Amino acid sequence: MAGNSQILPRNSVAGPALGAVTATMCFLACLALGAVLSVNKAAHNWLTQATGAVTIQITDTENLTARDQLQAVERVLKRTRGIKTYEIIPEEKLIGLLEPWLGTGNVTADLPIPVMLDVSLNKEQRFNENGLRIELSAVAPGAKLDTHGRWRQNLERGVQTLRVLASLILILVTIATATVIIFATRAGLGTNKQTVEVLHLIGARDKFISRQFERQFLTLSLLSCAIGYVAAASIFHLLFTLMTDMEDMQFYLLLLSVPVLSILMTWLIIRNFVIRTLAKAL
Amino acid sequence: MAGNSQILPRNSVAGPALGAVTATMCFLACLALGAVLSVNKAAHNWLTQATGAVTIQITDTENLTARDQLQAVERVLKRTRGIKTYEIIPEEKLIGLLEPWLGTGNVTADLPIPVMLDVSLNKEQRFNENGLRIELSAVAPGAKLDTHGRWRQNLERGVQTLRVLASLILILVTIATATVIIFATRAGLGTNKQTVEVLHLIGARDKFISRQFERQFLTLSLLSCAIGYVAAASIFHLLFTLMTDMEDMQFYLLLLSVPVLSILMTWLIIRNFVIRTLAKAL
Amino acid sequence: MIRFENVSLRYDNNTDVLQDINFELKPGSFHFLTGSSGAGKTSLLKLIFLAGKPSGGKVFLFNQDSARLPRAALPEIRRRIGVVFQEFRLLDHLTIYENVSLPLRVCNIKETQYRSNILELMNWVGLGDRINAFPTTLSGGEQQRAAIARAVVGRPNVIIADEPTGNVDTEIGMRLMRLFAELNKQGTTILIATHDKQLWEGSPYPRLHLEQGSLVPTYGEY
Amino acid sequence: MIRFENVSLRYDNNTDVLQDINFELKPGSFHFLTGSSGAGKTSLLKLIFLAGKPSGGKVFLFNQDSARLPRAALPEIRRRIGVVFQEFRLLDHLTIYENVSLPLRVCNIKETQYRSNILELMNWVGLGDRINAFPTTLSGGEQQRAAIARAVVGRPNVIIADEPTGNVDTEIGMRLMRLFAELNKQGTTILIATHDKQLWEGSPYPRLHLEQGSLVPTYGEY
Ligand SMILES: Nc1ncnc2c1ncn2[C@@H]1O[C@H](COP(=O)(O)OP(=O)(O)OP(=O)(O)O)[C@@H](O)[C@H]1O
Ligand SMILES: Nc1ncnc2c1ncn2[C@@H]1O[C@H](COP(=O)(O)OP(=O)(O)OP(=O)(O)O)[C@@H](O)[C@H]1O
Ligand SMILES: [Mg+2]
Ligand SMILES: [Mg+2]
Repeated sequence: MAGNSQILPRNSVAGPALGAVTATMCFLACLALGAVLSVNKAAHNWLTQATGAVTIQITDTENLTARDQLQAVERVLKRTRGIKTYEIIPEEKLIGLLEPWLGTGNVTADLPIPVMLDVSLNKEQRFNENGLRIELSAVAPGAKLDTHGRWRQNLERGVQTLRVLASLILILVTIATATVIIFATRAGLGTNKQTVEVLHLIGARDKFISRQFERQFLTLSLLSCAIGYVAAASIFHLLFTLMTDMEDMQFYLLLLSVPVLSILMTWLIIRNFVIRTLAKAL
Repeated sequence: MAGNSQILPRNSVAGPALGAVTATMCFLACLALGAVLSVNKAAHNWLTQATGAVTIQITDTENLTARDQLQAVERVLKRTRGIKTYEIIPEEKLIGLLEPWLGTGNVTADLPIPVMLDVSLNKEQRFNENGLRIELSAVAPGAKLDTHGRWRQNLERGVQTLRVLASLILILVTIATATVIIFATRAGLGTNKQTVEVLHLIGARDKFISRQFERQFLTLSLLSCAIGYVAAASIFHLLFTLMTDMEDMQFYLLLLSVPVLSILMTWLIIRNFVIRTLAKAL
Repeated sequence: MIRFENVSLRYDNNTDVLQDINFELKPGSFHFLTGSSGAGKTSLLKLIFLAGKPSGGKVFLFNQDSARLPRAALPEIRRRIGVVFQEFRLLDHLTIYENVSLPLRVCNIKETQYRSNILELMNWVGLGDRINAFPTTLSGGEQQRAAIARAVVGRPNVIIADEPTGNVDTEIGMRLMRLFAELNKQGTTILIATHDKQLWEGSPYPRLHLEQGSLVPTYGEY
Repeated sequence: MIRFENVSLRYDNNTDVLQDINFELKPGSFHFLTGSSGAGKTSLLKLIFLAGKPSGGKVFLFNQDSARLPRAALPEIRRRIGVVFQEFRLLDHLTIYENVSLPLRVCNIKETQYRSNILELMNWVGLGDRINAFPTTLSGGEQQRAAIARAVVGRPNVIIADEPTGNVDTEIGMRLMRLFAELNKQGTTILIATHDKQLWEGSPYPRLHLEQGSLVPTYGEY
């Protein structure tokens, strides 16, 4: 019974204030990491589509019709590394694309519709864009390669900015949390200075005293990190449901690294700090 | 000299731990508010452009050429509320827009190029999109109004989502901060229980004691909120410089509301809590 | 000045610590309060310096019923009562000088007005060379003397001392008693709780004796 | 068992609190340590229970030089020395029972092994009915007795008591002295610092007397 009670006053080291901080910080860190993870994934999807959406447009030239150049282009495409497959876009689809510009029914048979090829790339192999462009212009002067390069660059830069920003937030939150924990531990040691002194004088070992500190912290830290994690996971779940984005287990597992690392970090800081302070005591 | 020293032990109420929390929370709140403010502004810019970019496209019908319908359309536009000005897009510019599809030099005089009007809206007046659409179809069956409505809706929804998310973060940060402050104050009162009791017994008034608490907090709170604000402002300054966005004084003034409100909130919480606790003491 | 009428006291449902206490301290009087350990001396004193309320009966301080004082009136009353606590209750984070001057600071008195008085008082209790030390670096007896200095510095009408000589030797004890006697001559009402026979034996002052929570008559008047 | 060789002590650049102290406590001996307030009694005891190191000379505890003990060896030594602190040093957030059992808990002894011992001891010091009370609700004398119980509960080889009867009346004081005498008979070495003449006058035990930081000879042996 009484013999198992805590030796340090309740909440004197890891009180509700530290708990609230830990929970909030864990929550924010989860949000930041989650944001990076989902944007990374979304960007990956877009980039895949964009990279897959390489198109070649062949128009008539003075000497050659589009149809004439098509065979040469197909030969080049077949021997180019990094191209998985290609497909000629049917004429009706092209006309559909032009109609908003020309008005329905205005596209007639005598309008010089270009030939369009939709090229899928093979992700595993490097695709040499400039090489293909040069080869194409050699065999088919009316062929034009469009890789949406500028758009992709913009997107990649945006994602990169977001990644940097989120990392910044993660780092800041980590530093702030570590600071708070160190100060809280120091405050806890200060508050319990008399108690620690008495414990030393009646023959307690440093390890025994340190365990009292760690014990009080661990309960609290587990609880508050769990709260922070669950809060963040709920928000992501809500967002994913609203945006009908793909939601997967892996995401939540990766997110779990935040509370796990937080607890580990807090524990190491406290243990280290307490042991070092005790070694300087009576 | 000694007579002006603090009566409560240094850092026993508002220690560095509370300072670090306040600074971090202020920083995060500034980030959240700043994000909403800048996205709001950016979205406003885009929406203004998008709303200004109303276009009307007139194509030939079986009975009427585009040119024939133009006059009727112009009459309608002139008497429609909310339209500031309109402009007929020159044919060369239209051909430039079509060339990627048809190949250079393929657009010939006999191709039925539609007539395009670029309409600017008057922000101050309400513009009735559907009304104009109906009127136009009555006088010019080949006219088509394009307001980029879907795109605008998407943008508006995106901005709305971000606004909700940022408000959520603001609310959470505020709640977390308030919790931390309340617990910290309670801890501070607990730590100083003996001191407060002695002060009461030698005849100190509640107000005198409360002032000791407030004094200790105010110094710390001012400092840490300033740190949080400056950190956030620096980040925004950096971002604005990188993105060559318009940076203005007003933004930073609005952001200033975060530290000001934080300090006010903390002060009210502490004062209230301390006075109420003291009233229950000896 | 201070009057107890049928006062009783019990802590959370235990037996009565004090029962049916009646006495009066006239202005300018000097009393001892005696009784064995746990008899209720400190408990009785607490009722006087407003650290507790009686469970029954009435305590009159300066002719006011202590149970009916509004909270805002307590500081004024307490400033008129100087207390030497049994466990001293010095603030460990303040120097001895700051501790002793505290009763004046809470009245918002300027330091220039009291500094020399305090230095003089500190010399009187034999701490003149330790004014800037912190309580934890003082010997037990030195702490006790600092506590006495704090109790008397505000020139209160009443001084309540709980075991004020428990940690000093006979010689210093006598010196402190002379301080109390001197203050009493100047009109201060004094009540000293002690278990030290030497202190009251042979002194001219009356004695209140507690036994099992009740006042029992001692030889002489009370 | 405990030997001081030319020991001196000074706190931060002040004059020496202790000078050239030489004495030995043989196993099973019983000594008083006397001296006026501020003479250095507590300072001397602190050197024994390892709350301080001498500025000069050597302190031998169980034949080991205290200055050369590695940090890891301190707990073992301290467990062999029971201390009654002048200011008690009970932990306010633990009950009296928990406070008294603390020296056993830090040795990782199971509660079942000591519970009945503690209850018996508490009855001995007259606190049998208050074991679940917190220190702040005890009278001064009761706290002092709890502090004594905590010092003796681990059956240490040496007991150091600083003013152990300063807050109790003569009757309880004598009872506590009988407890110390009883422990001494069972072989415990005892050293009691006090300014209370009654305690050592007429007792058979030798006395170490401190005056201005030096041991001065008393009548009889020391
Ligand atoms: N806050 C409290 N709660 C419960 N019991 C208490 C409280 N304060 C004191 N007591 C009990 O009341 C009794 C009287 O205590 P009090 O402190 O008045 O004694 P005392 O005469 O001052 O003794 P001493 O000379 O030892 O200081 C004691 O048994 C004590 O344990
Ligand atoms: N940590 C310290 N720092 C500086 N001076 C100290 C410290 N501890 C004690 N002193 C001084 O050393 C002297 C001796 O103190 P000590 O506590 O040993 O006296 P004591 O004999 O126990 O007196 P008492 O009977 O009053 O308890 C005192 O003048 C005290 O002010
Ligand atoms: Mg008492
Ligand atoms: Mg001492």
